[in-house]
Amino acid sequence: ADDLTLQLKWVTQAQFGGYYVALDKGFYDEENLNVTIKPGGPDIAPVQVLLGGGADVMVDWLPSALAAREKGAPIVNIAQPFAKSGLMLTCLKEHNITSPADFPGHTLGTWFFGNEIPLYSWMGKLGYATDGSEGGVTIQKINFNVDPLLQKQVECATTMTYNEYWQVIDAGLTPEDLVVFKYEDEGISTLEDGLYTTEEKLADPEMVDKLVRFVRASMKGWKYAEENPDEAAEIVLENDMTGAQTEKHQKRMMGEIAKLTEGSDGTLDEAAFERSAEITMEGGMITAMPEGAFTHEITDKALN
Amino acid sequence: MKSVVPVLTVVGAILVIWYAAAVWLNAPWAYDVAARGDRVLSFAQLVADTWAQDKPKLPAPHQVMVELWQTVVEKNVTSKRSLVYHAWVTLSATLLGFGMGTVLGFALALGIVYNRVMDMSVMPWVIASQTIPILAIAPMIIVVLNAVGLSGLLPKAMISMYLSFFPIVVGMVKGLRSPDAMQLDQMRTWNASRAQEFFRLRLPSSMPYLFTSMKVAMAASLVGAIVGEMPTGAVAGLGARLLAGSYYGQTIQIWSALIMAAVLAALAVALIGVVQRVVLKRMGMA
Amino acid sequence: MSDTAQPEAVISVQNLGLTFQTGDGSVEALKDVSLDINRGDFVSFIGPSGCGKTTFLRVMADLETPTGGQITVNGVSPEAARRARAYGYVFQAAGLYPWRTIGGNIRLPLEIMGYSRADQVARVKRVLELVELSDFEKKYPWQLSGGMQQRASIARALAFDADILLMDEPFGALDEIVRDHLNEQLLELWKRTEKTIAFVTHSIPEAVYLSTKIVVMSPRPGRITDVIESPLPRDRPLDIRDSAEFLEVAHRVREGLRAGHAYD
Amino acid sequence: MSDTAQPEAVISVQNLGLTFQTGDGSVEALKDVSLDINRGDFVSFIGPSGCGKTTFLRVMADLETPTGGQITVNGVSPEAARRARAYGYVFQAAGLYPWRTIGGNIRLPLEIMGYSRADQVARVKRVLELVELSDFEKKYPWQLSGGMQQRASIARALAFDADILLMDEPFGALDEIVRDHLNEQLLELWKRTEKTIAFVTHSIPEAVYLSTKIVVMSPRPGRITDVIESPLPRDRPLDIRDSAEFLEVAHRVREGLRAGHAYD
Amino acid sequence: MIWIIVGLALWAGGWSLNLWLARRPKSTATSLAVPVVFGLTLVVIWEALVRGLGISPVLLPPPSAIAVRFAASTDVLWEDFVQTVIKGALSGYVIGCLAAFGVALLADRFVFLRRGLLPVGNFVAALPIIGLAPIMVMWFGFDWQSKAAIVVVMVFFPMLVNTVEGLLAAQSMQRDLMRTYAAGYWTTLIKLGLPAAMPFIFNGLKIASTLALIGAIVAEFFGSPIRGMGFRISTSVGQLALDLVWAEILVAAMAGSAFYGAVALIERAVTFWHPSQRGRA
Ligand SMILES: Nc1ncnc2c1ncn2[C@@H]1O[C@H](COP(=O)(O)OP(=O)(O)OP(=O)(O)O)[C@@H](O)[C@H]1O
Ligand SMILES: Nc1ncnc2c1ncn2[C@@H]1O[C@H](COP(=O)(O)OP(=O)(O)OP(=O)(O)O)[C@@H](O)[C@H]1O
Ligand SMILES: Cc1ncc(C[n+]2csc(CCO)c2C)c(N)n1
Ligand SMILES: [Mg+2]
Ligand SMILES: [Mg+2]
Repeated sequence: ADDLTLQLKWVTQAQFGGYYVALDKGFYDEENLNVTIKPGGPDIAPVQVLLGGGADVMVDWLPSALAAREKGAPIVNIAQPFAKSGLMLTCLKEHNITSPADFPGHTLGTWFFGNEIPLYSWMGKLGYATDGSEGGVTIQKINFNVDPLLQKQVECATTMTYNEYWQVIDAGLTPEDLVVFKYEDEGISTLEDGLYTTEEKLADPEMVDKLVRFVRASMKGWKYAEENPDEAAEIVLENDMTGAQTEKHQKRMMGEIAKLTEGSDGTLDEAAFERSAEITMEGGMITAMPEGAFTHEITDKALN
Repeated sequence: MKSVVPVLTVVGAILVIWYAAAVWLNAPWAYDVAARGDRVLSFAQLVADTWAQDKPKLPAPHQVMVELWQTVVEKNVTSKRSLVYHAWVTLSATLLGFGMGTVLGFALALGIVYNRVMDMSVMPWVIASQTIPILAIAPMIIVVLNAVGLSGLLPKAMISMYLSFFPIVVGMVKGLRSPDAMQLDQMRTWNASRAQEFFRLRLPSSMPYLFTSMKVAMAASLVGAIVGEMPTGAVAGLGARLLAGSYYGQTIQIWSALIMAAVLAALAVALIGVVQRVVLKRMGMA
Repeated sequence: MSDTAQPEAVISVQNLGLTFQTGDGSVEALKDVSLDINRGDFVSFIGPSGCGKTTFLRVMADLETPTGGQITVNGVSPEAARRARAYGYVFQAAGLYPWRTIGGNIRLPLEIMGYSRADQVARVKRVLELVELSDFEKKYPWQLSGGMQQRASIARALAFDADILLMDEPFGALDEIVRDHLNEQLLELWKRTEKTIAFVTHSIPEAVYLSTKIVVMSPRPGRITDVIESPLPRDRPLDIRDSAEFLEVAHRVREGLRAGHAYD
Repeated sequence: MSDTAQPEAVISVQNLGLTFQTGDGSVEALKDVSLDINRGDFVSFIGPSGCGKTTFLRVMADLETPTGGQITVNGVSPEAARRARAYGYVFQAAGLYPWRTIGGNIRLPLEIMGYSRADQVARVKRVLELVELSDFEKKYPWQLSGGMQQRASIARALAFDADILLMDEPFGALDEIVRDHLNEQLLELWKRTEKTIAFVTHSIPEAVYLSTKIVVMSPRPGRITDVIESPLPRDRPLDIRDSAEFLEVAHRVREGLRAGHAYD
Repeated sequence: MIWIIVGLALWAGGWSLNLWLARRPKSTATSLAVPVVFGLTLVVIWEALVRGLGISPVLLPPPSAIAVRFAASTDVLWEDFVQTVIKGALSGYVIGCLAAFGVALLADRFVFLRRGLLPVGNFVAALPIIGLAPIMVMWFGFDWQSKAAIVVVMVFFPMLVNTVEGLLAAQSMQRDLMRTYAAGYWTTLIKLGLPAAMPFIFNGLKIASTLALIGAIVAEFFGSPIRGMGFRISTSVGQLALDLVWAEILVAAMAGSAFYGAVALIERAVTFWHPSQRGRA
């Protein structure tokens, strides 16, 4: 079988359920692939792993992938299993924020490491300064978890529909205590969790063939996961080496993830790409519209 | 044995402060929850609540003990949910890194003591190397080593090594230079070779320094292994536990991993202490 | 062993000079020193503190490099002599290795010089008897009093067959009785083995009692002010110290020494 | 100062015992020691290494607590005497503080005892002259030779007005000429100030030359074997050492000392 | 290939230059020049290897690129330096060292405390800071106070252990001397205990100086306002601005070495009398 390594953007969780399902259910084996899945972490930049030769394919968000490309990393999107964005801003109702017009004067928390771009773009669109000056907002870097929101160090926090939001709920708050702004609804969403590889690999026909089989099997995994979310969550749990994930949380996450992958067969939607790239540019992370940052070659072959 | 009572007293004092701090730090959340439920907390209720929260700012000592008990004793040691399993993962990287760090540190110290150019040029850079925040370059080290096909234990051990060679270099340079001028002159009058001088004088007289630095290096190596575990994808080990606990706000899990790490370090250091006593005793120095 | 009727210079020194460069200026530790030491001589060096006695011994042993003049040992340079293991050196302080027993300390130079194991054992036994420490072979240095340590350090220098013994105040820390005893032992050893001995001391009677030649030195710059050939016979019972000859030599040494001091 | 015709016991010791508890058993450093030291006495202690001389001095200075017997100093306990700053103590090694200059070291006790600044300066100057180190006031201890350090340490003990001087082998590291000189100086100081002095030495002539009373000790257990009252007058030129009386006392001390040794 | 050969050649050149320098009589100039030449050689090899092997700047930028970025970003670097070094590291260092010093005095005064505190202290010192950092951020907030708290914890025990050991360093004879003067506790401490402890205290201060900087930077990975060296490093890695990352690392190394050097200079002035300092000009 041909070896292939996939570098995830984050730790093992249902967010990457499709790949684990494909592995566990033997979809990769069927394509004669021997796939290794490497979990990510807070300070692992998947692009570095990819360029360093530690992986053949990576999962990344489009804004950070485009930024890397502009920095000289020749990476290309080969498939886009996530059709929709799960990003949102969650605020505590007690701070009296009901619409984006209320943001000024408040502290908004976000992850950095490339994940801050959408928030900055949004604020730019709204015309709010982000340096804490009069009439603007204060941006605070937060890590990993929702504690800063619960402990009132920030008034709003970036959350994912499938993960952090539910941690807030698990902490004892009810949806009524919260106000959420989905990026998807605000029209500022960017593409998340796409599959990327390097131009160099795409120039190699043998590699292209492997990628085609990989994408085909992965999409099969995603569709299976969409239909059998509980089973997919169990598979993720089995593959979690830290032993820290809980069943309840992963099953719920898988259900939410299914809503995001729904409707994608892996083919990149060019309109969504354009929009995402524009938002990224407005956020200042790239200076020009990218060229050649995606290819339909793999998905075209995979789906036919 | 003279220190049993004082140690217990200090530990007792820490526990008292710890419990009090738990009440103080966890109270805002308790009040918050009560306010949302339109309840008013009596002091007793407050104390009970702050010592039993799910995700406390500071878990009470007994919560940590319970968690430790559950993850150390009640879980099968091969299970991913067993802290013993994770401790072993970390320990193996620690020991490997410690071994490599000791060898590297020893080699550098030898070079510095016996080679004039190294003596003059290496030390400032060894010091500078330790001012580089390891966490910043750890991911890069991991990526680079990955690229050349090294993964798993070795990258973590390399980071351990990076942190642990420093105390060894510093201690061994001091130790290998600790024979006084007279002892060195004696060797000269006997026309001893460099090797004879090293094995019969410099090495034995550096032993006390060696063990002291090894203790420091062991603690450093453990930190290195944990640092190395964080960006490797947080797969397994105490570092991964810390990180995972941190993603999900599981403070109790963080604290039990912390305590486990400290116990591990204390045990490893104590082990070196035992070896030290045996060796020094055989050398007649204890 | 041949009877050395014809004096033969084992150590020959001409116009030797040694200047230490220190942070604030230079110190002339030895200046214009000339001296011949013959085979079988017992030469004592005496002089005020800081007059260069230790430095002189160190030059002979190639532990210090002179900055001027010539010195030969056994006809060759001190370095060659050192490489030929011509010296036994007893330092001012005992300097035993704390991680070796007394026996192990004495065995150390024997190991380094490659004596056979059986020979090592025999020699250690012999010199331990000489300094009366046989019962202490297995003890560590710190289990001995200062005086015993000093004796062990003397034994160490005697264990191997160096023709030249350089001893820097070896009996400094001992009380009078022990000192007398060791003086006798040293004389006996010297007579028996025909070693050449250079010996530093602060004690005038000791210098006179032991030596065939007494070198008086004076400081700033370190130089030789007097060389006294002893008229005493090689056989010296302890009570020779009450003889007129002895007292006369002692007097001459004392005068030479006094000249090096500031007191009137 | 009154003329002390009537002997008056400054230090009075009865059946004193001191046992050290060590890892492997106990050491009887002092056993059944009784002694009276009168005002203005100059008492020397002599005996083989390890016989308890240092220990005895330390008990007098309240640096060691006896395990049996009585001792009073100036009629009170050693502790009370120490608190009243009755002692000047010269240790076996110089023990200067390396971070203070020679002058600073000598000034240290004066600062602690609250002497006025002017007085401090005057006293430091005076004792530095006494031990001939005036040029070295600003130097640090390690810039001096061993002998000079020892002299500085003596000066430090003399700088303040203690009635009782306890000196533990103060002249051990000095050469004969310097030693003679300092012996004379010490005798003169003692005559002038009527201090009471307890003095440990390994040198028989030194003990005889200096003392009004010589205490011979012997080891295991440490005890007093002889107390010799000196017949020599208080005025002692250096050449008194050639007198018959002197030699007789020295002989008696030597005999007492020899008895404590294993040699026949 | 040519770059690698050039690199090797330059390395050989640097090494032989150093050989030559080391054989000269020792002076301030040579003892400064040798490590500088050594460091320059390393930099040159780095540059040659990165260019020679065609390593992507996203993985490891060449020193020249880092230098360019450094020059262009001095304002950001300065802002981060103030946040991390001045506010976080320095304040934590001062507080931690002073606190440890105070506790050491107590432990010296009361044997009971010494027996109890030191073993527990050693245990606490073994707690990995990586684990403590998120907790401190939770307790003390995002700004420099939590960094200072981490630094306090990190420097406390090396400093405590060294100071306690140092206060025991006075020789018994030196103590006995104080007894014969009937000197009180404070007099003995000021005139004897502290001076004798200085070499150890400075040992602690030196170790703590490198720890403080690392601690402050690493702690920022776990929570910080949107400035600071640790923040910039972690964020820039995410943005693959590796040249900025290395520029920050350079600042850290320079600041750390300068900090260490400053403490070592003060040490030389204060403990001029100690054998390890004598004979050095
Ligand atoms: N390494 C050195 N550096 C500088 N000066 C030195 C060094 N060694 C010795 N001296 C100086 O050289 C001179 C002679 O010293 P040396 O040790 O030979 O004296 P000494 O006669 O042995 O004295 P002592 O009786 O005290 O042992 C002294 O003035 C001393 O200060
Ligand atoms: N702190 C101690 N612990 C145990 N034993 C001790 C201690 N101090 C001294 N001794 C023992 O007490 C005895 C007397 O020692 P002391 O130092 O008084 O001898 P000394 O007469 O001064 O000898 P020296 O001439 O060598 O100075 C020795 O046998 C010594 O080993
Ligand atoms: C340091 C760091 N913080 C946050 C993220 C953001 N992030 C991206 S995907 C994902 C999982 C969804 O819950 C999260 C949290 C990151 N990559 N690195
Ligand atoms: Mg000498
Ligand atoms: Mg003594």
